[in-house]
Amino acid sequence: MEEFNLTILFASVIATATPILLATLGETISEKSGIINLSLDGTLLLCAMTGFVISYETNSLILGFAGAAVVGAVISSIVGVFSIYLNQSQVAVGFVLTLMARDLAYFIGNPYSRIQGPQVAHMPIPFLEDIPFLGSVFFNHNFTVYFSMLMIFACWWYIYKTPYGLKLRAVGEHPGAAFSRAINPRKSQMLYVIAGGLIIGIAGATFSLSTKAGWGRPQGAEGTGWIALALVIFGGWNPIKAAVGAYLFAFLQTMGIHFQSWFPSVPAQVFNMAPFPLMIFTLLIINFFQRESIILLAKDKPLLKTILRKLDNTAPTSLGKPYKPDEY
Amino acid sequence: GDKAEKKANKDEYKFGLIMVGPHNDHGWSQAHYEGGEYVEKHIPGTKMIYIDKVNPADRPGVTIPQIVDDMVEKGAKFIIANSDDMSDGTLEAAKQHPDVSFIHISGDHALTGKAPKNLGNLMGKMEYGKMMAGYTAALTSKTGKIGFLGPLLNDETRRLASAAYLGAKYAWEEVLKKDPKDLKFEVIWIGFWFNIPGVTADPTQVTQNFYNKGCDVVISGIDTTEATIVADQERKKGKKVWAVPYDYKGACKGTASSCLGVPYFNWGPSYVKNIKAAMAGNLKSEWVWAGPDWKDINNEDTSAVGFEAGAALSAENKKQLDQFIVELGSGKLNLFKGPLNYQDGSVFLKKGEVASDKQIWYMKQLLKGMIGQSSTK
Amino acid sequence: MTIIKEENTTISLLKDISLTALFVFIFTTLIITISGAPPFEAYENIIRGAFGSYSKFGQVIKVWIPLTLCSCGLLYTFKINLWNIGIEGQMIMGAVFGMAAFKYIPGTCPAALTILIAFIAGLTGGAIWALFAGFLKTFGGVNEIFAGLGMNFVAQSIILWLIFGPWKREGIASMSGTEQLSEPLWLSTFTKMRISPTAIVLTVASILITAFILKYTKVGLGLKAIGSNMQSAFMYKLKPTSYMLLAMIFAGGFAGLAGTMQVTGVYHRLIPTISSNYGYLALFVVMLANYNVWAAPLVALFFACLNVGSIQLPMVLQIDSSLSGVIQGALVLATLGVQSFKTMKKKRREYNNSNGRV
Amino acid sequence: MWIELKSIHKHYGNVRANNGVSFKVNEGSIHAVIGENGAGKSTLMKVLSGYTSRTSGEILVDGEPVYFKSPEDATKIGIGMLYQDPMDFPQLTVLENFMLGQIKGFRNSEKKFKEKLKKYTDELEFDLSPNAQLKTLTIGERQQLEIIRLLSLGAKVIILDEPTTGISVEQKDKLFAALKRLVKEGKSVILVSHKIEDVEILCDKITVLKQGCVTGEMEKPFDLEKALMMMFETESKTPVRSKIVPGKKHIEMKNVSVSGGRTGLHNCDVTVRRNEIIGLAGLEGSGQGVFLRCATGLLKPYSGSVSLNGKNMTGKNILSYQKENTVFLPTNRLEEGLIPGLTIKEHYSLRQKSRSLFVDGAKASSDSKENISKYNIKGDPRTLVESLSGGNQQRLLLSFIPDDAELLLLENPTRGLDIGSANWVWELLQDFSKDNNSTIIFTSPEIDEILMIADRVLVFFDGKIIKDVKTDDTNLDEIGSAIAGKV
Ligand SMILES: Nc1ncnc2c1ncn2[C@@H]1O[C@H](COP(=O)(O)OP(=O)(O)OP(=O)(O)O)[C@@H](O)[C@H]1O
Ligand SMILES: Nc1ncnc2c1ncn2[C@@H]1O[C@H](COP(=O)(O)OP(=O)(O)OP(=O)(O)O)[C@@H](O)[C@H]1O
Ligand SMILES: [Mg+2]
Ligand SMILES: [Mg+2]
Repeated sequence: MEEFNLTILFASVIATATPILLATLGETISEKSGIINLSLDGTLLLCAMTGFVISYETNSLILGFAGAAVVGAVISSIVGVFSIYLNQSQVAVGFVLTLMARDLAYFIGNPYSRIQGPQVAHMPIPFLEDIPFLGSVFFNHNFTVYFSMLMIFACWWYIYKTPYGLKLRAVGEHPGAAFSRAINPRKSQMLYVIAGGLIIGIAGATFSLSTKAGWGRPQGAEGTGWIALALVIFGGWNPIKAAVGAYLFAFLQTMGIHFQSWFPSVPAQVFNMAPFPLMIFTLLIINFFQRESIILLAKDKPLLKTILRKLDNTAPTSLGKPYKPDEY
Repeated sequence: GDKAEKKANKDEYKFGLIMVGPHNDHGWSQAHYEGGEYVEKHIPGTKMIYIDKVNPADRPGVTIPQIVDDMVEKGAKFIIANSDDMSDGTLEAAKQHPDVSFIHISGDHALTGKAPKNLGNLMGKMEYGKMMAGYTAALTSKTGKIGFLGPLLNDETRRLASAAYLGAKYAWEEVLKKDPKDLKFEVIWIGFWFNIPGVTADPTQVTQNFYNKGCDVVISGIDTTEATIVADQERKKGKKVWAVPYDYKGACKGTASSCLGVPYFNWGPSYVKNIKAAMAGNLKSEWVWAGPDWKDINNEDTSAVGFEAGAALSAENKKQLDQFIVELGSGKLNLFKGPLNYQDGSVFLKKGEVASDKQIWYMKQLLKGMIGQSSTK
Repeated sequence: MTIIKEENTTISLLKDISLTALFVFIFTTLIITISGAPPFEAYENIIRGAFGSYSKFGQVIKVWIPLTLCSCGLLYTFKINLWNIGIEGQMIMGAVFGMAAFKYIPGTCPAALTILIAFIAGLTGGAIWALFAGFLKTFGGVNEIFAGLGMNFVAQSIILWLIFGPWKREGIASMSGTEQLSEPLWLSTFTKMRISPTAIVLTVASILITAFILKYTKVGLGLKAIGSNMQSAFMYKLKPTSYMLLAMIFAGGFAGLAGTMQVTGVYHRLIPTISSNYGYLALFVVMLANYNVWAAPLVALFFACLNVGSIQLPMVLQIDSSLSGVIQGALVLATLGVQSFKTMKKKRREYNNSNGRV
Repeated sequence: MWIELKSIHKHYGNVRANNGVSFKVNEGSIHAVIGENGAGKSTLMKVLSGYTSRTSGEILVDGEPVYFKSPEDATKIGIGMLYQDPMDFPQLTVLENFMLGQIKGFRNSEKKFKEKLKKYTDELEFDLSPNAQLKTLTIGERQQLEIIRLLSLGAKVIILDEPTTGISVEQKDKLFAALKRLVKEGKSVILVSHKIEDVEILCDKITVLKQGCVTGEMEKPFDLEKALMMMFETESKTPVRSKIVPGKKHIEMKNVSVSGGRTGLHNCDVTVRRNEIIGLAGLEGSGQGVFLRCATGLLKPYSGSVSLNGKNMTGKNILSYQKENTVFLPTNRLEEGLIPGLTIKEHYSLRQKSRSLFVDGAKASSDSKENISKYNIKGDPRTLVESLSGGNQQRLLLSFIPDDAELLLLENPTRGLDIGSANWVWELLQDFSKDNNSTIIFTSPEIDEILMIADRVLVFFDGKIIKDVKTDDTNLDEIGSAIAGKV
């Protein structure tokens, strides 16, 4: 019965990847400015809940998405304020928030669980959807999917092609030096953490209003945040590579169901774990290739050098390190 | 005022309901919850205490004996545990509280003799409901590909999946007279009664996968409503697909366009019977398998299981279904009748042999002709 | 002079605690009100749910045990400045190893001995799992947070695979777990509270051992030294790598012990969610206890009360029990906030003072 | 544009980095600010460039008082700074580094800036490729880029903080040529330096800082001896050098290259014999620190070999070196030697040799009391080390030298000690060396101290040993010019 329809397979990969892709992009922006927003997993859930509840109560999807985005921004701004202005460990605060936001979502969302609510409507793009193969894979979805695909390029363009993006990268690399160049590192870090939070919020609402429509405990979005965090690393803090990671993950996940019939002894959910060993492996590689001896070895070997450059997934230099202005 | 209230409380007969899922899951647990409400309505002076989401994912660290202790402290004299998952815990708690009556739903301690005197078992004969589900699915299906969204693997789930298959097979071969080879009935197990992210396979994705593979009807065997929600979404995309949810009479609500109908449990009457017996002090440790009231399977005061036809079921097929129900009820038609083989080819029922209750209850494999895992080897 | 200073710190500690509590109280009251439930009744129910009867308090102790064990483990890693987020996975692997012992030790072996071996196995399992993360950190340069997080998910997959695969019940594949242990392999319990004296003794011993090691041995001092300034370690012939691995072994060992305890003392089988999030919660506990060995069990007790008491919320008030998690999170967050404000104030004061002297 | 500083104070907690500094910088001149390490030069410049806010005092630009909240404000007025610690972005490209701080808005104006960059590089005869990643450039090239960037921002006063550390002689010449050209155009330059030679070639006026205060000013022509006096207060110390007969080979380095520090260490070939006392001279960060860390096993060479007492130690870790009775005392006491957060007693507990698992509290107490009195440390066993004064931290560190030490590697051992204490320390060390037949290798920023104590001097420049000479065969001038790269 396993006849494969590649069109359908890829289309469903694109569709399922949407929220995780958005979350990955949001986190990438935040981390690009140097702040690890570890609250991702809980924030996604809280935003999924907010999005659903608001849309349900107001019957407006737009308000739902907007509300979720605001909540995402609020949570990430807590991470921001604590780590940027109050000198607390980003990790500690993010971690506390991730558990707390999750519980808050369950608590507040309790009365809304398992009820039918509004959903984002299917919206094939006229003409484009008729292109063979590509049309069904890319242009036969709902708005959130198009939005997420757009966001990949928007983020990439913003980060690498605009002056603002240059400043963003500068802050993540060396906030002190950025300060000497007319950039206020604290303000921009705050700004980008919040911007990331907005996108994460939309990712959350995408879960409850489209990908896994509805609210409940569990919603189904649980754990996605951690995966997104892994994907940011896997993608080397580059939106396009991160997107590739997200799609790869969605592919693995979709395939997981087929794997059940191919490898009956392995439970399907084991395949959900794939990003984590990949993340650890990526980090090992990053570190390995930054070793002095390796760099020296590659010095006059152009091939090895290019490989190294391709694998070079260096994190923003000041990622996770608090920036302290030179005074108090 | 306070004292009077307390006094009134004292006269109340409290019974506790422990549910595995949310009490508003539009599925298994909600059916129980409404059964409890039915008791409150029909036996004056009874009061339900309930706790839902009792499973290790939702309430980590919480055990059945612990909850029972608490309910007994709150005055419960009768406890219903509604999941197969609670089997060990209920047994443990029943031994700890010999003066409280227990009903473990879907279990078999009373059948195997493990149960103490105060513990009984209750289940509905859902295999009939599932036959109807399979029957409508096959009648409606254009492609002949039917997906069964299975929960975890055990005797009960194998029994229900097989029953659905038998219903579908009957419709396909005997009613539609189509080629048996064209009927493809596949089961995928997610690992639990409902989705636990990261632990079970995701039912939303499994359902989508069914539809992507060309199935046009998905029969849900799990406690929650993902199948109908996905079916509805696919319909909005223009796909002609249907779903059959499970457990709860109101499960079709909101997804009318895709819902063919729902086989459901009606726990109220059985609860009333048991609690009344317990109040009178003559509840026995019995293993009860309550069937439908064939006169009217949807009679809420008499029938333990029913099938509520959905809006997406065509009038013509609905008529066929009614006919099918009549035949089942009259005993003219028995789908658990040989020759039937297990999936691995071994004989389940010899030609002409009719399965006993016990044979059906302890279903060791899926049936030949079904696609999917039979057991985890 | 020192005495005055100490008095001051006690008073200011009390001030901080009440300020934190006030924040959290206002916040949770607000949240409960938003959810439409009466806040004070909710609080009352939580308290009653934790202390209302022997069996309820026994339940609190049952939660307190793994929470405290994990906290003990985390004290070592925090001491050396490692964020052992992998504690959750370490607890899972402890449970898996413990269960393996129960499964494969023949029934002819005396129950007490089997249980002892299971505990040792669990401890080893947790420690091995922690060592993986430790090696990734020390030799692979992978941040312990990401290493630990990754290992958690891997552990989760392993336990799922076992429960759905090789260790499944006869004919059944359900996340509800493996076959139950035979009753002699359960930790025996006091009847009324249903808590196991063995478990309590082990936990109290763990606290005392941890306090002793951290306070009076070179290991404790070494952990503290490296945690405070790794760069100077060579002056004292301390090997940061070895100490980090040692801290991980301790953390994993205690977590593994907690995992086995859940198997033999609480669930009597292996379930996928055997760790019950206690590892993560223990991170909260230790942060809130300000990394103090004596405060940690108290905070753990408080958290256990919240966890157990909150089950009353759905039963009595029909609101979700996750309120306890919200309160716990808010507490830690508020504590961090109050701390920051204090250091900022102190710095400002110093700054002003030094200005004044110009 | 001329600038006047009036009574500038900058305090970091207890530290008074600048303690009332006043002087004036004329238009179209090159003004030098010199002083020893920690004199407060960088702090003052950061105040002037708006990077750091001042505690008190006034800055006048063309007679108008100004207040800078950030470097941006200073740039607007026309003050730009090249920082001592590189303030650029190694991961970004040359062009991106150039653009940062100049660009605004959404428009991608790479082309415009590429042209601008080219204009300036041509003008100053620099050679920078816009698309190269900055981390592939040398320190000198990175400085060139910074200077260009400042000019492009319209800087009229350019502050250079130690620009000549770590760059080659050609690059230095290029830099100086460029600076002279700029001054001709009417711009002013403030040059912060250790190197009196550089200052002599380039500058019109010198201000000397010491301990946060101005201790002297001087106009061309300079009396360098006097300037050095103002910097270091070289009072004559009692010469205590004792004649020692070198013994067997103690430590030997063959063609060793190590990375680390500002410059790393390149192709180092040295043999040190037992009983020798060797002084390492050189500007801070010229490779001496790396040499010591390599000799004690803290840094591992990527090429070459190290042997101790004839044993090959290449690639071994510090513990193996310690087994060979090597002791290293670093100069960053609180970062690399002591452990903030621990008390004096805990430090002695940590150093206990016994194999016992338990801390011997009584012994630690008596150890600390004994050493506190022997080394004259102002504190008690319960004092946290970070609250000791710098000098006392140094004494504590010195007290850690074990009795059986054979090879003492001391980085700036008298840093922060007054002269009396310094002499006392040297007496102690020399006695120790005599009694134990041990070798001492030490660094010092003060040539005098080296000439006074050491039997042999190694001069480091840009990560290389450029001079290796017996003290008897050399003099202050020779070493001084070697330090500046002239052999
Ligand atoms: N951010 C800071 N916080 C605390 N103290 C500081 C800070 N920056 C500098 N100091 C202290 O101020 C003093 C002056 O330092 P500064 O960097 O200005 O010296 P310098 O003259 O530039 O020395 P060098 O020649 O080594 O560069 C030193 O004692 C230093 O420790
Ligand atoms: N962080 C601190 N906490 C408490 N006390 C401190 C701290 N730093 C310095 N002190 C105290 O302040 C006083 C002055 O310290 P400082 O380091 O300025 O001394 P100093 O004059 O430089 O002495 P030395 O010549 O030994 O370096 C000392 O008594 C020291 O104990
Ligand atoms: Mg300086
Ligand atoms: Mg000092």
